[in-house]
Amino acid sequence: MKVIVQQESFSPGQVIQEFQDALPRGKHGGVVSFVGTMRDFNDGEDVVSMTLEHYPGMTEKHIEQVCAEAAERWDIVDCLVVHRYGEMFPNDAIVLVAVWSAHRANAFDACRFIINYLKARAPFWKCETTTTGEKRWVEHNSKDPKAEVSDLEGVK
Amino acid sequence: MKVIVQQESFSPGQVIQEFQDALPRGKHGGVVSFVGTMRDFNDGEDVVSMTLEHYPGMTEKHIEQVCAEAAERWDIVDCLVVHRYGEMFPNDAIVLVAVWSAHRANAFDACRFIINYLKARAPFWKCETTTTGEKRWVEHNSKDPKAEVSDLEGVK
Amino acid sequence: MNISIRYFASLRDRMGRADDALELDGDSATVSEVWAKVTDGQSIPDSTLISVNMEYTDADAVLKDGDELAFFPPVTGG
Amino acid sequence: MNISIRYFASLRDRMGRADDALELDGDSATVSEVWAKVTDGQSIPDSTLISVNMEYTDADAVLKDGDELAFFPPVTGG
Repeated sequence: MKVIVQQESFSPGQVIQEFQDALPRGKHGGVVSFVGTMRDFNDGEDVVSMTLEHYPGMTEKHIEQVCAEAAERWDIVDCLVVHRYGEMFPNDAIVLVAVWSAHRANAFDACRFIINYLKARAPFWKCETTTTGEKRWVEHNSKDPKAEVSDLEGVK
Repeated sequence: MKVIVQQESFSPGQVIQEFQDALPRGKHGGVVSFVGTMRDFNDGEDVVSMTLEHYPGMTEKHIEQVCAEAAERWDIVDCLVVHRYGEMFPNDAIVLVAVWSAHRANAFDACRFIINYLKARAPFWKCETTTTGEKRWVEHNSKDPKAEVSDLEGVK
Repeated sequence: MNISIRYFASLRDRMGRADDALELDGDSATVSEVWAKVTDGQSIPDSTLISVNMEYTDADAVLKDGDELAFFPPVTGG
Repeated sequence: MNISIRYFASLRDRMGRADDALELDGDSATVSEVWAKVTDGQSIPDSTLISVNMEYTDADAVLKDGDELAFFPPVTGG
């Protein structure tokens, strides 16, 4: 289990491959991953950059808790989470969650659980800069908070 | 929607990135992917290589049907499937399913649906070569066929 | 009428060949009849999958001139 | 007793500062009491999240000497 919170940009495919190369051979049959990408518009306005603030220490701690909870609920081989903070630009990868398991159903369930609970619990805050130079805090992750909640319940 | 059945090895991360770079910008918030990897043992014996036979034409057709069905059921932006045939070696990626969507719940559901139905329907047959040189056809994809079936039902 | 037949994987190994080209009298035949023809009267083994023109079908399906019929074991891709 | 307080994101902007160090009389205080102290008697705005020593908690939680308290808006990571 590895949780990385970093400022630098990263290549999801490369990070997954490197982690996988270090896993014990032959135990997993596959990997399910989710990669969240920065969009270039939100609420109808063009966004030129985004700054992600976090709470150093608490952020890592809560992502690790979510991963540990996933590992308790599902039989998985390993999991990896990378999450950026600081300034980023459209099409940058913001977050990666990857789960390896012997049976893919467990990897799907655990990956979905981790990204859902990470979004609900890990202390990160997005601040967007629009083309007019305005900076604004993103108040909610989803325009449809009910959809998020039902998605969370779906994996409980 | 793109379905590639090829003999050559491929790097899942690179293929995903290239496909994503060509997508219309800003429409998707993330990508869910499944990568199935060749193991180096099966049924208690070491496997040195594997040859995947397929039915050219029918294989592509059925993967495309599964993708089209997923796109009908869930609101997704795009999907990509790469599946190898021919000879491959431990740790090689055998199959990649990647689904982009605005809301991640749809990407998770569609990705899971595609890999489950691909495994159930697409005409591929695995033949393993063990360390003793013996070649043997893999008779079933899972040691627990019931688990596969219930997983299929789960996404219906 | 003419039917082409393909065998895959372990079933091809058992048949000892990858395909057959069959010329049949009359203008229709079922999959079962064709299988009996190419195996000297045997019935189709359990769990054999059947396709006609690359779509799954069953042993009762009726074939027409020019069809591509295929027999194969359970698929194990992915 | 001594309590350190941290503010994040839009809440930090509203407070006009990122942290406070508070020295309180007595050996316990609730989160609500501390908030009232740093905001001249206001109550905690709706939807504000609270953590003590990096674990989520609520406004009734009792603080002890050396605790790190934090206030922040709903999280928007991922």
